[in-house]
Amino acid sequence: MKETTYLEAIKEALDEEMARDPDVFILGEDVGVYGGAFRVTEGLSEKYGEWRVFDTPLSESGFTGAAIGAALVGMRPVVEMQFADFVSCAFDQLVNVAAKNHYRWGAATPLVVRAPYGGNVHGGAFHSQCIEGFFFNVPGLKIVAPSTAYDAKGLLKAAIRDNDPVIYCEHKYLYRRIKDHIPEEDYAVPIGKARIAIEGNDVSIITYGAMVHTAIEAAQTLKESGVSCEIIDLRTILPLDRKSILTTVKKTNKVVVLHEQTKTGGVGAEISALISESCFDYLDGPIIRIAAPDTPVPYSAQMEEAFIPQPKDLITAVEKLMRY
Amino acid sequence: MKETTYLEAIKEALDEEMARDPDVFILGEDVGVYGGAFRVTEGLSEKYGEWRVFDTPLSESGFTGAAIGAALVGMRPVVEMQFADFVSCAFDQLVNVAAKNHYRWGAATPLVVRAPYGGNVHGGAFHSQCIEGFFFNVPGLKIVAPSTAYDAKGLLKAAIRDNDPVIYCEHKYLYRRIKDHIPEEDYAVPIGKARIAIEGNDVSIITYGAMVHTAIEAAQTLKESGVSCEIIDLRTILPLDRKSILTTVKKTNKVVVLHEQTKTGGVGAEISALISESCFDYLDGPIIRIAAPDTPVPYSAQMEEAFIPQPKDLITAVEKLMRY
Amino acid sequence: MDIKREDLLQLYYYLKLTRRLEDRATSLYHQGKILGGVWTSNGTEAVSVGYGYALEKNDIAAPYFRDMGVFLIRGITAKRIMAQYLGKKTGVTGGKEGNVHVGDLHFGVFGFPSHLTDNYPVGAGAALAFKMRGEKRVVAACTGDGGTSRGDFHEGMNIAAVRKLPIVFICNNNQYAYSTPLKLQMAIKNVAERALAYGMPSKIVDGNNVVEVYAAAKEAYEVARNGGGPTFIECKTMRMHGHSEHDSAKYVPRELLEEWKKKDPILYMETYLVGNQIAKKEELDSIDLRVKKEIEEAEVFAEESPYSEPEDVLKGLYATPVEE
Amino acid sequence: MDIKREDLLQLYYYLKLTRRLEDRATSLYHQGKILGGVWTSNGTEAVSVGYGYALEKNDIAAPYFRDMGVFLIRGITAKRIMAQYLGKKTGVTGGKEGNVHVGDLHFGVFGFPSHLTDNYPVGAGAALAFKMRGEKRVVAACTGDGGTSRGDFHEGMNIAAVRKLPIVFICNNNQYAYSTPLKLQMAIKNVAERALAYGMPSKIVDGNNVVEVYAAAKEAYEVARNGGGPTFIECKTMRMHGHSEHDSAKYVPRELLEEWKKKDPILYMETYLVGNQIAKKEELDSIDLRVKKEIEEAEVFAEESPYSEPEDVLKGLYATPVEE
Ligand SMILES: Cc1ncc(C[n+]2csc(CCOP(=O)(O)OP(=O)(O)O)c2C)c(N)n1
Ligand SMILES: Cc1ncc(C[n+]2csc(CCOP(=O)(O)OP(=O)(O)O)c2C)c(N)n1
Ligand SMILES: [Mg+2]
Ligand SMILES: [Mg+2]
Repeated sequence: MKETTYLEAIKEALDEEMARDPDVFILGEDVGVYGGAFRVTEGLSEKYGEWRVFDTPLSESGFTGAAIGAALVGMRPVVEMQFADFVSCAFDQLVNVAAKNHYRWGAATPLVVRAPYGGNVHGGAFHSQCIEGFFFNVPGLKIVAPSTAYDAKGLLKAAIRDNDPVIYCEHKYLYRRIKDHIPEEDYAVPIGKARIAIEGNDVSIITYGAMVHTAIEAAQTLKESGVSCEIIDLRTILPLDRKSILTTVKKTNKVVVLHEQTKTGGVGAEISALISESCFDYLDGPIIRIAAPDTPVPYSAQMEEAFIPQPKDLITAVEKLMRY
Repeated sequence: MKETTYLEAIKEALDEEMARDPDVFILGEDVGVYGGAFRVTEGLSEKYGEWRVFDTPLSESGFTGAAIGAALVGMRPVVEMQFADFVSCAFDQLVNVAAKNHYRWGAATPLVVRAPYGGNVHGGAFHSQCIEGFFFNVPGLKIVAPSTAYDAKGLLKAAIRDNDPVIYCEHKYLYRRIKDHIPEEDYAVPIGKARIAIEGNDVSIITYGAMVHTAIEAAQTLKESGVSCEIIDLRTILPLDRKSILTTVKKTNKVVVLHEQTKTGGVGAEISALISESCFDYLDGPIIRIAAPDTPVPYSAQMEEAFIPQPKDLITAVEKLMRY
Repeated sequence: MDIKREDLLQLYYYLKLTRRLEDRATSLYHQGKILGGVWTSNGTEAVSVGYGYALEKNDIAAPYFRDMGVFLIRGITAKRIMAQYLGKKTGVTGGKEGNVHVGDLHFGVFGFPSHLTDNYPVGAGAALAFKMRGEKRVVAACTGDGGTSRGDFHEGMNIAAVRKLPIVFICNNNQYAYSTPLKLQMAIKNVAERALAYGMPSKIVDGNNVVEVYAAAKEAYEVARNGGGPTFIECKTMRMHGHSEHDSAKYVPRELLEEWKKKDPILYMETYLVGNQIAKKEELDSIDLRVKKEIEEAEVFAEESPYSEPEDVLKGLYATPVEE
Repeated sequence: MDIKREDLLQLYYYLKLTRRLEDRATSLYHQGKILGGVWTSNGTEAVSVGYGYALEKNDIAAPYFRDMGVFLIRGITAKRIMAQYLGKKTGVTGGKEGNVHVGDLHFGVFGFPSHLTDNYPVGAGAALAFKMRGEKRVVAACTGDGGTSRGDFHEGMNIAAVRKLPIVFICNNNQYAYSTPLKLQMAIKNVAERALAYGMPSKIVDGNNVVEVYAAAKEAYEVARNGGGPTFIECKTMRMHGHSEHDSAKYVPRELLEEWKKKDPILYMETYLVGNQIAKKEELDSIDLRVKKEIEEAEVFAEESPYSEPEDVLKGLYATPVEE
């Protein structure tokens, strides 16, 4: 076991998968010699050559389409969006080509799109978006969003080995801020399986990505006042791990869903609806959602802090629920 | 009052708004002399000239961007997507430019995007999609979806007069299949207000678009077995009319949400979550969603029928709820 | 270029097969037996037959929707295509998709995503894979004149040019994009001028002369196969039917159609073969008879084939299904 | 072209103002006072100053992010820009957006959407509006060399060319797109060759010579203003700093920088003014002093300005708010 940052974990996954499988390659803007805007691919070009760590022209739709074509003839491309926000330029290729290939004509599209997403990095409206909402209503895609270095590595490996298009949401805020002891040996984290980040009995907090850490912080405070939170880290957003969600609800009977994505039409809505639908009789209180307000991500530190859900928001919600 | 089809109502709204306001113009593929793939703009080019009913090159991002630019300098463009499905090619312009202009730098973007959407027309995966899910998590946009000829006209007028970008979802299946007696005089249907399509007491069916008619059909059958359904036709999907939704739930205490859009991450999830959040204590049973399954829209009649929610699916759901 | 007699006769056969198959589909459409739309390549068959026949077995075609010749040549049988039109289980996509929205990796044919020119970058990606893996395979990607206005045209062409990928881009310039004439589509005389923006060599060929299309494609494939990079081939032809079979194409001047009728690609090929004493009229008639029989058999097969079951809707979303 | 002395001095003033403002922002960034990134136009200021100064009051600029000169010339003051950098309420966007992501319709400046070249079609749309309304106004839209690879470049250029819209497209060809050199961006020698695809006239100018940029832009605007349609202007220059101020740009050969350093646009203009006896060195020094003071005052203003309130986050999403 060695201590590894979230960012290093991503790089290790890329490196190991490229070493293991010659069909794996990376493409995107400045991923080659430069090593990517966030330095995630640093050194890989020297190691694997400029064709396997492939600098593209500035054309998200073009290189995502190209990745799809390569995938169709047996490659396993990993596309890097320089910022997740730019995936909007490749929306059509992902939604209409990648997502529908298998259903429409039976062709597998083993493709990973790495999307450095999320706020708290003073990026403003175009460098901070949570993009899972763009794709959450698109059948045929998979979406994962690791919250730990362990999962960052394991989910990326699983995504690369998966035969479907996977949007891999890597949270920029976590890149260098969190570390884990992760195994030396090869492992993958299965797509479609949530994990229990903290076990608890009184209330379930269902979340993913950077918000897992916000939840943990809140849970620590809440523990001091005697409230035991169970934190579910979804890891995969599409398709959701219904079983894990329903299991925790049946256990605690109270739920807060937490995400950084804006509230309306967020992943939290689906989770809430799933619960209402499937274990309504287990609920001892309303399902509360804590999420960013329905606006673009603002820039200034003061406004961004108000925008992004904070531990205190979660604590207020849980306290409200505990009074039920 | 005269009898008017859904399609004619759309055309009338365009015609009247163009006559009223010289800043209103139409652009898109084949909207000019040809009158549009569905003949919605037929005759308008002759009447208003080829610049106000403007045939564009085959480039959704380009002409949507152009519409945004025209809107920024005071025009009120109405973009026609030949099929709603092609709006995916203009996704970036809508999500990053149109939606964020006002919040980011205070500039209004009075833009309407007409999106002929929905299935039941044997169009397959690329000519049948419900596209509201693409935009539902995007703050700054508005989305409307009329179910009647009256609303088709009134909502389009409201959308054209609105100062924000509005995605106007017109259901292809309804074009020539439904008729209303609509007033001769000018009227608009306010954005953000749902309507009660049928009043009832036992259960609320919350829906929009073509599914309103499916709900009415089901409600008629249910009435025979003594179940009184209240049908809420949302009319505006973004932002949702929370008040109407909560009012009906408080009245009937039982809810089915119905939509043609695929289930996961659909509008129904948000409605369900809103209700859980805000009037949990009024609920006498789970909130059931009836929606298309999570797949692309299949082509063959048999499969498409299985895909699109049918009155019988709704009846089963309501009957289940009534046993609660 | 010296073309074997056998190949010339095959070209003739495929021209005929394409024409007769699409003519038959048109009849079936007018009989109400085909529920979706029918788009044919009528008048432009030499394009898809020519570029399709010039491909080698292991090459890839990334076609668009007027490329019936390619489907047939690659080995997707008339039977399967006819069943596809009727939405049958035995159709190329088992009824999941309609008409020309097909693809089959077993025969090296990428599915056509309705969104025009998406297949340019996708094709480039397959070519990139071939280049990376050192395989001597090429890709042919096709779109219409209107399709060249799309961003994906630009991005796909550019990536291929920058990296000298083994791909040949074909354009079926049939003068119209639905109702939109060339002059509203582009301000240049020849579509081929678009290639200048990428430093890509281009050729303009008579798109009604299958031999010329074939020879130009073959030559360009060889250049690409040997590391010489991409070529753009503009095939000048004329769409002789409406955009789809419901469109009477009143917007096309009758004289233009009269003029092009004389240049019909099948007539042209007949004259060529008989005039140059490559084949006797009788031999061609017997080919035609064979074609006729093949189409008749295909129709019977299609008619007698079963439909997919409603439950098939739920099958095949993912290549790697996620366990519940 | 005869340029008035007064205008030449103004050009000098704006070159200086741009340089000093961005230099100061760079310092503040390194002091940790600017939370987001800082991208400057260092070395390429003559582009934005030249094309910006050539615009008339009622014209529109649709800039990209290295167009500081345009912001200043149009009337967005150094104070507001400095406050913008610091995320203050008095900044151009009130802290909602960061650094160069600004726009202000009062001064005819469209906001820059980070997604590169989105402003080409948006600019074309404003030009379309001017043409439709018979107004003698023009638009200048700008992007980088890398930005010309995007689909929106193609779609925007094409629409403008087909309809002869009054717009001039500027390209700041500074040799690099982040770390990506021209040869990995395009397979042509001059970006201007891209204009051939649209039948659009183009010019190549020395992007370090503000007089040449100004004259070329002015001339192209007049052509556009008088119905002559669009022009594409490639300004050849060199980015002298990193992509943003955190980027050391090791990937740029030092010799290249040495070579271009001699051609510094401010140095160039000084030599031009003094050498041609248009101004004395002392006069230029006094301009510089004025600039220095202006920047100092701007900084004080920015530092002393308040931040927006957290609750401002929720303000300004819609231009027409929807009543609850
Ligand atoms: C992105 C996109 N927008 C709109 C359409 C609808 N559409 C289908 S075919 C067509 C015209 C295509 O013209 P062209 O590229 O010249 O091909 P042709 O039909 O003439 O063969 C249009 C607008 C589409 N398929 N894709
Ligand atoms: C669509 C899109 N993709 C990626 C980026 C990230 N990005 C910002 S600037 C830049 C390089 C731009 O190069 P160029 O167009 O040459 O402009 P320059 O920075 O050299 O002025 C990139 C890749 C972006 N802004 N937009
Ligand atoms: Mg055409
Ligand atoms: Mg550049």
